[in-house]
Amino acid sequence: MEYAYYPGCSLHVMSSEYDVSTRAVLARLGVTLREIPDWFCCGASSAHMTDAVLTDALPAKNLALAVKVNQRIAVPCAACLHRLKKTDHKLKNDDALLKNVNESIKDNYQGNAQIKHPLEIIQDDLKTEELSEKITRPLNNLKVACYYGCLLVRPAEAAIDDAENPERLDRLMNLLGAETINWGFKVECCGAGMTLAHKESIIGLAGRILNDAILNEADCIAVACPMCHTNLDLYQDQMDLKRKVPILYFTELLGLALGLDYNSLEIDKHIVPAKGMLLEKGLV
Amino acid sequence: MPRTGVFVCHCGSNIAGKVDVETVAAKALNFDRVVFSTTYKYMCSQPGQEVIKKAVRDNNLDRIVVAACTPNLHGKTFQRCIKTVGLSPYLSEMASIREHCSWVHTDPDEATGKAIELVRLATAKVRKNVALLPLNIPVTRRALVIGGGIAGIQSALDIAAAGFEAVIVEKEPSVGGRMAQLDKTFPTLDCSACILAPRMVEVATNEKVIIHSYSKIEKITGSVGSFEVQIKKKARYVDLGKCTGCGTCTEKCPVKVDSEFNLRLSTRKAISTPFPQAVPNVPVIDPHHCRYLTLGKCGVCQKVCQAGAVNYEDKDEIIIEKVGAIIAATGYDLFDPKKYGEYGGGRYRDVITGLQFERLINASGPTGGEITRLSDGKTPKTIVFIQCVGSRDEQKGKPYCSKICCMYTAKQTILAKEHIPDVQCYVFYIDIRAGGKNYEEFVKRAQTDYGAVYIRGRVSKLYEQEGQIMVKGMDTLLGEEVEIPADLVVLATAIVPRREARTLAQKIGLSYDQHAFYNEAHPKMAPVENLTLGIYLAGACQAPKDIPDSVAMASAAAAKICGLFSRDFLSIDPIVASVAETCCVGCNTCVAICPFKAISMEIRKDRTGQERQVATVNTSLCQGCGTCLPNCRSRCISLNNWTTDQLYAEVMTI
Amino acid sequence: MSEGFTPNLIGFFCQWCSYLGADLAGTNRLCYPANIKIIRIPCTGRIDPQFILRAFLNGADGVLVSGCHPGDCHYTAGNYFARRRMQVFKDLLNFMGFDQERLIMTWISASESKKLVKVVEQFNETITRMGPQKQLVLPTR
Amino acid sequence: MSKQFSSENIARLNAEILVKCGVDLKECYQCGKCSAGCSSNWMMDYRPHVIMRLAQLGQRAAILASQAIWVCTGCEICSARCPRGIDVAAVVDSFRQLAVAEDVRYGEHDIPLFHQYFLKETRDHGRVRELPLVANFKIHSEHPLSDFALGPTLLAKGKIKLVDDAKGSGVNDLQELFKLKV
Repeated sequence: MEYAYYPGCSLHVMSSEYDVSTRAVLARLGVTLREIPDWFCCGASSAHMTDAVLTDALPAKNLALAVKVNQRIAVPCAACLHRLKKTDHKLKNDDALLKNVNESIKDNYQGNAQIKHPLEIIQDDLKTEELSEKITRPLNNLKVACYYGCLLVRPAEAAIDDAENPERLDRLMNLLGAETINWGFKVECCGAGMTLAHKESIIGLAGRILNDAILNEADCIAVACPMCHTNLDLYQDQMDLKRKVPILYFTELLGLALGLDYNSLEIDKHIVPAKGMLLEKGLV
Repeated sequence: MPRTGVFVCHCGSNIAGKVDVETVAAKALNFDRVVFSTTYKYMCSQPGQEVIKKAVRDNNLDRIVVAACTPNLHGKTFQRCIKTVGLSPYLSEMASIREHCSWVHTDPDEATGKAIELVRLATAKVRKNVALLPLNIPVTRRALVIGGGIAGIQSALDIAAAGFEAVIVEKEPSVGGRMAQLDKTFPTLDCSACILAPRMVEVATNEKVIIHSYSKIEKITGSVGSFEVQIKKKARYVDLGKCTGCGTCTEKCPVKVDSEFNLRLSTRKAISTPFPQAVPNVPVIDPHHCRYLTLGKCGVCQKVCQAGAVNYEDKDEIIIEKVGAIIAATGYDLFDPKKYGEYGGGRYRDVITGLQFERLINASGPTGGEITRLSDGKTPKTIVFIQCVGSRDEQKGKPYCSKICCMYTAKQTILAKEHIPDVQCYVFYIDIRAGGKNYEEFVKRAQTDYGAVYIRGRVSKLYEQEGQIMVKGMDTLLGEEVEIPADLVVLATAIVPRREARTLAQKIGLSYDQHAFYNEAHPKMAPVENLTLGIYLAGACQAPKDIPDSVAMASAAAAKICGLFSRDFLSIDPIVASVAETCCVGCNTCVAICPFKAISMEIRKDRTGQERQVATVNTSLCQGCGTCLPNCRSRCISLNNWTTDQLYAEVMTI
Repeated sequence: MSEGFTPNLIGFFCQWCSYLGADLAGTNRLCYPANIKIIRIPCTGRIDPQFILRAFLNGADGVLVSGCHPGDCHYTAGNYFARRRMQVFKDLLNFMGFDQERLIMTWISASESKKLVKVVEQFNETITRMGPQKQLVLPTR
Repeated sequence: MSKQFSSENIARLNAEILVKCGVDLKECYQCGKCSAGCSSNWMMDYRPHVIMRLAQLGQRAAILASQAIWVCTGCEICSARCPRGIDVAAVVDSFRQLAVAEDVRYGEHDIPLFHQYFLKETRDHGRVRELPLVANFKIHSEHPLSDFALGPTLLAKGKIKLVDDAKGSGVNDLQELFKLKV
């Protein structure tokens, strides 16, 4: 199984541990990722919030570059996934727009991409039994709050799961042996791209999410988006919390369960250290 | 030689504002056999009809075309009009130059041109019309009432009071319907069972009323005056004649199943009556859960029944009833809130529907009238009511207003306060719709006397936190978000037609709308009739309705039926097929095709004494669809008022 | 092609559904092209293909047959017969080399006035694009 | 001060939004579900349903100068839950785009500024480099020194690189589409 790989800017530096762990677990599971040469920023929130043309031009150009590598594209960043899928959906359903956009991006995208999040690849392309067989270090005793955020589940045309009660991440964590909590903040917004621009948003929004996870006695929060990770991880010092909660990428937890080396997953890059908790649970 | 008169209506400015009616009238004079034309402001008015009558007399007209609104509105009016001057009603036609022309086209020239063309088509058809005699069909003076809720019961009692028989078919083991599930009723707070139970007893003991409970309509054939109804009486496994209603079987039955009547808030036994006041008060055995019927073991109920009423060999039975008219009173279901993921999609135990709340506060309900939480049995101190769950929600539910929720929610806040004096109720609403006698006053009382806090805004999300349901809403009047930790949340889910509404309509030939509510024949002038003659509507099967409206509608439908039954014969339009026997080759095609089995073969002898078979139409069965005509090889079938000649005449003038 | 061409469209509408849908379009003051004339029929099952043929011979550029949705026929099955007949008839037209797009059959219920408008607008567009129907017109006309 | 309504303004703004994002503002019946679910409602001068109401009534200037349109995170929960199926998030996007295009005085300073420097990174380097973005944005923002202390931590953790080799040449084809003012 081979995919074109679009890491996106966040995974390039800020959240490189997500990139590293995604590549590592997919390689272990037999999925080959081929990074798109010369990929560039999808525009994230900034494009659609300020400019109608760039909204679709930036994702479309990236799609055009991607399908030259492979029609199947893996996108681990929820924001990039959301932008690429939304534009792709529009282009697939509006011939006039497709023509227009192709002219402006000086390329010829055909609307033939299949865009997937690694979570979908792991759950839909691979057999559950094969995955279970490869688990060498089950996440027993670990209580995980699965957090999906906004962009993975909304709108319907870009969603990888139900908008109000998604369960993909929970299913994967359960498969790995972890216990997952039922909580009310699975799909609440953490502040998205406001990390730097408007810290008050993050303190308020991420703070509420963290508080509910603490209330439900979660050991950690599993995420599938670099922005969710940053927002939940970065400012815990400045929030009014009973305790700190390690935020882990689902690929990191999967990597641990698959027996990958702790250091190779670069988990120590997180602001809120996870090692202590993981040691306690016997996962390191 | 036909002499046709054309009458062009202004309809005030509805037509004349767009269509040049004078030109239409002038052009009409050029059409074949048209000898007279005129215009008038309101042709349907009394003076307008006088214009027609005078013209018929003065000009010796024998055909008329009225160019006005749709024939569905005033076709009958003008038929009656010319009948008074001695013309057959069937010698009139209408050209719909309002609904099909002036109201739907913008350009006056185009509209006028089209109006002229529509009149041309109508004059072409009318000259081929023939004087028909109405059919007199015998009337079976018994009525079928489908549904034994309050609407069905009321209809049956009214029909019986007029001296005619009524047959109620009820799918549940007991009559009573939704009203039997309610606690108290707005705006008077009468106990629902207290006002319903006497009616149930009355209907059960009335010798003019036959109740087939636990039964379903299988098939209905025939038409107004003489319907034949096939009813499937489901196997009850308890003999209605022998059972004394002592209840020992239910008591001893070891199997517990979720109670449908209590909306899964409690259990029932595998042999049970839905509720204590059931009519008939005879239990049924649920064959899917009965141990004897599924595993062949147990048999306790049979052993304990002293009356010997339990019969495991009971089978479904088909019975036939002949009736002259039908009332559909099938009631409503509730919208399934599972679609609301943001309200938990059914995952939260302390989020219930309004009807479940009715069962909770009902003294004979699962908790004996105690309002308790399903999760921990505690008494809620904060109850949040959410209105319009499904209603007025085009994305997840239904675009329409369910009409009764504003009122029953107000009632439930009052009852909650009466049950739990220190409870605080909040109601999230978008608009309060309390049109009805003493309704607005009732809502006011809920707010002032019972302290229900009304918050204008839709709730966005419910989630569980620390044993409570967090309600995330908006006070749009304040412009601020509100978050209320609730102990219990009650959803006013939309009123939807019964799940089986569509299938039943297709069996009977009822017309229904996109939501499967049954269509009235006219939204204002014929609100209890269906387009199919002889079928009437009562209650919430037509649209969301409260008890007074349902009862009023039920009585209205019954009155219509009593009118129908007041004569021995019913005079109906002779729009039926007929066979020209001389040409019929007896191929049998029409017999096979007819949806109403109205055509059969008969043996005729010709002059030489040779026998041959020919088709004949039973006019009391023929509905006049004309499906047989195009398939007739020898073109010997004709359909009154839609003859090939008439339709051809129209097509030839396009 | 056909600059300024306004097609002559004929609708055969069932009195129980589509004709009422057209009435409703009027009541709601919706707007659709004026060049369609609607002939009221008891049921689509009544339609004899010869009516349609005759309509084309008399200069119709397009014929629209509209009845009740499957399962909703007032007479339980007339629309099913009509659908089969229309299919066979269209096959015949096709075999004759006639543009079968000029004849369409749709389901429009009494409540679907908006659908009616859409159907008529689209049909009008199609036929306008196709130009005048010349394959079946009587030489005398 | 009382609001001035005019039929022209109402018609014009309704048409403008319809063209920009396909939303018919008249569909909104002011139930407030968008505002109730909105993540950022607590920071807004106008809640989403009020933005919709102002828009229905042609109050274009008030919306463009609001701070609400900028603190919206774009989480789209309003659109997902709207009972009338209105894409409220797209309406807000439209107003932000109009505000940028028309260079109005923003009701919120930092957020639009951030977007501009974000896109500048994209335009000039193809990919967004964290350090120059943060530096540029912070210097020009209203709170230049906030979170200064986080810098060393981020550097130490490798969350920010001093020298970033970010590149992505594909964007060259799009240069002329960027209408940035920075």
